[in-house]
Amino acid sequence: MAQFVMEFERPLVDLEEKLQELKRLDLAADLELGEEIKELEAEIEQLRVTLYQALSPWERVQVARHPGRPKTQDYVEALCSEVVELNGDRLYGDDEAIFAGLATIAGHRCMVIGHRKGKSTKENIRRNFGSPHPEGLRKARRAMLMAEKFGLPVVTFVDTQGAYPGVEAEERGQAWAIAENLATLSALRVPIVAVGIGEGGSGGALAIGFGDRLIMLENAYYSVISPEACASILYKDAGRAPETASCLRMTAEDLVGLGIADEIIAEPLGGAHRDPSAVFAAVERAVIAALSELCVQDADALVERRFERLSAIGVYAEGE
Amino acid sequence: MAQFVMEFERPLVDLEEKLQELKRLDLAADLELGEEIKELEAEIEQLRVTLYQALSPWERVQVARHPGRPKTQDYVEALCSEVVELNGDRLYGDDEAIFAGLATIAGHRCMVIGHRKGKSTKENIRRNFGSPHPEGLRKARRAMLMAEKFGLPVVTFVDTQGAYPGVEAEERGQAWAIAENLATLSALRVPIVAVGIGEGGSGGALAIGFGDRLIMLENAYYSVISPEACASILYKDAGRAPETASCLRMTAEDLVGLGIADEIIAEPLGGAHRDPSAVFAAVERAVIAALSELCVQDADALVERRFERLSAIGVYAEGE
Amino acid sequence: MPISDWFKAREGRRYTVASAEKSADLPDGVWLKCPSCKHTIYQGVLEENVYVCPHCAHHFELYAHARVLSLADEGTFEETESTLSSLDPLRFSANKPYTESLASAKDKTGMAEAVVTGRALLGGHPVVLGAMDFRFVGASMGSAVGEKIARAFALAEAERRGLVLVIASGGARMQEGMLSLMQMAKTSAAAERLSRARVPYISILTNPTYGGVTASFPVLADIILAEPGALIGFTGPRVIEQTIRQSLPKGFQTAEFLEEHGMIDEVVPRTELASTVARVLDYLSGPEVPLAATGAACRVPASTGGDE
Amino acid sequence: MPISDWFKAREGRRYTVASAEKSADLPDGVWLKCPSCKHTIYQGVLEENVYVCPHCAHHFELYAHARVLSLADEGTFEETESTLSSLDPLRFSANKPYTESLASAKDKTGMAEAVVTGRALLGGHPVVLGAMDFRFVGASMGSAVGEKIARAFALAEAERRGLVLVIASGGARMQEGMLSLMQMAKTSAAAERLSRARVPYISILTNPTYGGVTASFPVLADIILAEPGALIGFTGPRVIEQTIRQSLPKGFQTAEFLEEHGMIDEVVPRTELASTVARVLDYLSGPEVPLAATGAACRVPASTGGDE
Ligand SMILES: [Zn+2]
Ligand SMILES: [Zn+2]
Repeated sequence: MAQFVMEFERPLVDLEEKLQELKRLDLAADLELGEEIKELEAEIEQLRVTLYQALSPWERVQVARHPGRPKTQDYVEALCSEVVELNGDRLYGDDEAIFAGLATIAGHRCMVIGHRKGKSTKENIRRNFGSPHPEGLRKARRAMLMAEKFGLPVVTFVDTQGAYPGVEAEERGQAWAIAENLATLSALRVPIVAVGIGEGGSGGALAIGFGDRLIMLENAYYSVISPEACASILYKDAGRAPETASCLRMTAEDLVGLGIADEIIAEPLGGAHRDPSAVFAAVERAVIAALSELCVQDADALVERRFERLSAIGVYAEGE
Repeated sequence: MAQFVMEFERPLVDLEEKLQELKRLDLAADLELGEEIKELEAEIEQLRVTLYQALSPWERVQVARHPGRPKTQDYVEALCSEVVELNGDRLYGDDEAIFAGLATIAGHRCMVIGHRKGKSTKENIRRNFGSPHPEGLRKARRAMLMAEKFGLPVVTFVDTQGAYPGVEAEERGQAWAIAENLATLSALRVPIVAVGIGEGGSGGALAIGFGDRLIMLENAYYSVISPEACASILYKDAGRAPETASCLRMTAEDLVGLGIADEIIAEPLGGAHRDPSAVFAAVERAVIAALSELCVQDADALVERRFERLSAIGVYAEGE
Repeated sequence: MPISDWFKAREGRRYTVASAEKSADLPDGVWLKCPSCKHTIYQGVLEENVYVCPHCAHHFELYAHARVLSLADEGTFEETESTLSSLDPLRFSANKPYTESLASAKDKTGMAEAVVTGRALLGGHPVVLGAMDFRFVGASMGSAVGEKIARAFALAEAERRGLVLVIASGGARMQEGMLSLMQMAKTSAAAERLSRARVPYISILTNPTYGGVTASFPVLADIILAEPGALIGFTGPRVIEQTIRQSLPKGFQTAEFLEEHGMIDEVVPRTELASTVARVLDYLSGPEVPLAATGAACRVPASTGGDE
Repeated sequence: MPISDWFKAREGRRYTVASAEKSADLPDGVWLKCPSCKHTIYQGVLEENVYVCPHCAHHFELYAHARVLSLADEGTFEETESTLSSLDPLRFSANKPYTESLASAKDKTGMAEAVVTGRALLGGHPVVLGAMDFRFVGASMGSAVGEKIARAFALAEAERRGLVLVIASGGARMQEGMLSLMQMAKTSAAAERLSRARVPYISILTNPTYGGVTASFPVLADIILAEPGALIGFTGPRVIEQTIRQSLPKGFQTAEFLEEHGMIDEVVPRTELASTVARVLDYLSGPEVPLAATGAACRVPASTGGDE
C-alpha cells in the first residue's frame, strides 16, 4: 500500500521522493551525483527535525490517527506471549472493537484489554473502527473482574475515537456501561497500567483508560472531546479543529503537566509508524517497570493510592 | 366474565346451576321448594367434598392453572404496603413477566420478587404469560443483590410455566441468566422465603424459586418438566399428561415428602380462587412466621444452612 | 414556608427559582404561559405545584436551589461547600474565554457553581442532597462540580446519610479539557466507595442529562428515578443522526424510553418525587449500626415489627 | 500410552472410548467411515487424532473416560466416587421403568453413572477433571450426577485444584422429578462456593449441551470453551420451533453462534483443548498461599519473573 502522507509532512515527502529519484539516477547512469545526494540528505534531515521535533497539537492528532500507526493487536503480537483471548460479555454479544485476553509480557502474567481498530476497511467495519458498544465495555469489565479474582495485573491499550454514538448503543446503556467500568477500575484490587497508544476519545477511552499509571506515547492524545466536535460547538466550524486542539490541552505533554499522565514514551521522528519495533520495545520497558513497582504493593494500599490519585485531580477555588 | 370451569368439576357445576335455577323459581313464583333446595344443597356439599378433597395430581395442575387463581400481583396488593417497584436489568430491558419491588409485609420490609402472569389476554401478551426472558431474570438478580446490600429479606412468588422458549431468549443467554440466579440465591446473605402459588415450571421457576423456606399452596405444583412435555417424550402423546403428572411427583405433598418443600398452605375447597382473601391471610401468616424465624439469625449461619440444605437434596447409592 | 419567602429571607443572594420565573420581577400575581399547552397560569399556583403545569403536567425547568427545597423537609436544608468554584486551569479561550462564561453564569444564577449540595432531612431521613443547575454553563462538570459531587459522596459516607442527587447536565465541561473528563472517573470512584459502605444513593435524572455526566455517578445509583419526558443519554441526538444518517425513533432517549430499555427504575412526576424518595429511604436507610456488627441477617429484626 | 492400551490394562471394566469405536470388536487395523465427509479412516489414526476426522475435522462423540484421558497428562488420572450411582426414589415407571433405563445404560457403558470425575494433572497443574457421557440416559442430571458434580467442586475447593469439566447433556433427568431440578440449584451453589474461593474453573461444552444442565454449573465457569459445531442451549430447537411457529436461523445454538452472542470465550477444536486448558490454568492457578495472606496485589510478584 502507498505510504499515507499527512498534510503537514508533504514538503518532507517531496524532498524524500526527489532523493529517491537522484539515487536511481546515480545507479542507473553511474553518474557522480554523490555530492548532490549528500546535500539533499542533509537538507532532508534538517527538515525532518524541524518538522517533527515540535509538532503542534493538531499535527500530533494526525500522527495519532495515522493508518499505519501500531494498533492494540500489534502491541499484543509484539509484547505478549501465551495469549488466551476472552470473548463476550455473557449478556448480549461479543464486540470486536474491544480486545480482552490473558497474556504474558516479559514473564508477567497479565490481563490485557484494548480498543481494537482495524487495519483495513473490511476489518474496520467488523471492529467498528475501534468504537465500542456497551457489550464491548462489559466484556472489558468481565476481564477486569477476572483479573481481580485471580490476582493478575491489568494492562490496557487505549486507542479509540470514542464510544460508538448509535441508537442501539444508547438502547443498551452506553452510559451505564461506561460508568460501571469507571467504578470497577477505581476499586479493582490489582494494579492497572494504562497506555495511550493513539487516540483517547472521551468516555469510550476512559472506560478502560486509567489506573495506577497512565503512560502516553509522545503523539498519542487524550481528550474530553474531539477537536473537530469542539470547533463545531464553539465556532460552528469543524475546520477550526487545529485551534481547539491546542486549547483543549490534549497532548501527552499536557497530560503530564495536568498531573493525569505519569510518563511519556518518545516516538521515532515522524511517529510510531516510522519504527514500530523501537516503540514496542520502549512500551514493553515502561509497562514492565510499572508492573514491577506495582505488583509487590499491598492491595489495600494500592487501591487507596489510586483513589487518592483520582480524588486529587481537579483545579478549583475555595472561599468567598 | 363467566366462571371458568375445569373439566373435572363439570358435574358439580351442573348441580350448582340447577340449584340456582331452583332458587330463582322459589323467589319468582313464591313456591315452597325449600325441601328440594335443601336436599340439593346437601348433595352439592357432599359432591364438593368428594370431588375436591382428593384431587389427583393432574386435577391439581388444572387448579394451579385456573385463570381466576390469585396471581403475584394479587398477593402484592393484598399483603404488601408501601410498594416501590423496581424496573429493568440495567443491561438490556425491562421484562414485565417478572415483578420486583421493595414492599412491606405486616411491618417487615422486604424485597418481593415474583412471576407475573396477566389476568386478560392483553395483559398476558404484555407479560408474556409470566414466562421470563433473560432480562427478567437479571432484573430479579439485581433485586436480590440490592436486598443483600441493604439487609432486606427476599420473598418470592413462584408462578410460571417456565422460562420463555424463544430465539431471542436463547440469544441473550437464558441458561446463563438462570444459572447466575441460582448461584446468587444460594449464597445471598439475607433470608429467602419462596412461595409456590401456582405453576412451578422448571428452570424458569427455580431461578427465583428456592431459598431458606419453600412454602407451597396445596394445589400449586413444581416440576422438572410439564406433564404434557413429559408425556410427549415418553408416549409421543401429550394427552397422557394425567399419567405423567402422577409419576413426576410434582404436588405440594410430594415436595414435602422429598424434603424440598417445608410447608403446605391449605386452600379452600375447589382452589384458591374460591376464596382468595382466606388464602392471602394464610400466606401472610406463613411468610411472617418464616421471616420472624429467619431474620434474627446470623447471616453466616443462614447461608451455611441454606448450602447444607441444598447439598442434602438427592437420593443415590454409594459402594459397589 | 413557600419557596419565594425562603428566598426573600436570604436577601443578598440572587437565587432564582425556576425557568418560568423569568417574569418574577413583575409584581406579585403575575400570569405565566405554559410553553406546552399554552394555558396561562397564575405564578403562585405554578409554584405550589413545584413548577408542573396543572393543565398538561409540563415540567418547567426547576433551578437547583428550588429543587433542593422541593425535596427537603421544610427548613432542614443546610448548604455545604457553597464557596467552591471553578478556576481556568487551561486558560481556555477559544471563541469566548472560559472566565467570561463563568462570570456570566455566576451573574445569571447567583450561584458559585453548577451544583448545590447540603445536608437535609427528607421524609425524616438525614440525607445529603444535591441538585445541578442547567443555566450554569449547561450544568457541565468541571473540576469544581466534580469536587463538590465527590465531597457529597464522602459526606454521605462519613455521616451514613442517604445521598439524593438531582441530575441535569449537558456533559463534561470542555473548557477544562482532560481535567473535566477525569471528573467522570473521580465521581464514579466516590460512588463506588459509598456503594461498598452500603449507604443508599438515589439519583433523579431530569431534562436534559447527557454526555460524560450521564456516563458516571448518576447511573451508579441504587435507585434511578427520572422525570416524565426528560431527555437522557450519552450521545446527543444530533450527533447520532449525523453518524447513522437516519432520523431517530420517536420518543428516543426519553425517560419512558429508558425505563422500557431497563435502564431506570421508575418515571416519577415531580409532584411525587419527594414522597417516592422518602419511601425508598424507608427501605434502604437502616439504623446506624452496620449490619456486620450485629451479625443478624436483616436490618429490621422480626421483633421490632418494622415501623420505626 | 495410547488410550486403547490403557483400557486393556484395566480389564474387567467394559469402558468404550468413542462413538466411532462401535467396530472395536473387529480385529486391529479396522477402517471407519466418517459420517460427515464419508472418508474411510484407519481407526488408529482416528484414535491418535482424539476422534476428530483428519479429512473434515468432524468431531466424533467422545465417551467420558476417553475424554478424561485425552485431557489429563499421561497416566495421572485417578477416578473418584466411581461407585456413586442412581436409585429410583420416585419409583418412576411411565412407559419404561427408570430402573430399566439405568440398567441398560450401565450395561451399555460399563459406567455407574453419566459422569466420570477424578484427580489428574493437566499441563502439570493438579486439577479435578470430569466428563459426562451422553450414552448414559442422555447424560441427564439426576441425584447421582448432581452429587458427583457437587463433590467434584468440593474436592477442587478443598485441595485448591483447578476444576475442568467436559459437559454433554440432554438436560435434567425427568425420571427423578424435582430431585433432578434441584440438582441445578445444588451444583450452582457448589460452583458459587468454588468461585468465592477463587479456584479456577473451566468448562468445555460439547455436543449436545441442553436444558437444565446448561442452566446451572456449566455456564458458571471462569472460562467457557466449546467444541466446534456443538449444539448448546436451554430449550431444544424443536420446542422453540413449536412455540414460535417459525423455522430457526441457520447455525442457531451452535458453539459459533454462542460465541458471537457473547456467551462463551472460545470455540476450540478438540485437538487443541488440552493445550488451551493448560494455558488458561497457567494464568489462573496460582501458588497455594491465598492472596490475602501475602497482601501483595498480584499472584506473581515482579521479582519472580513469571515462569514457575
Ligand atoms: Zn401546560
Ligand atoms: Zn470427515
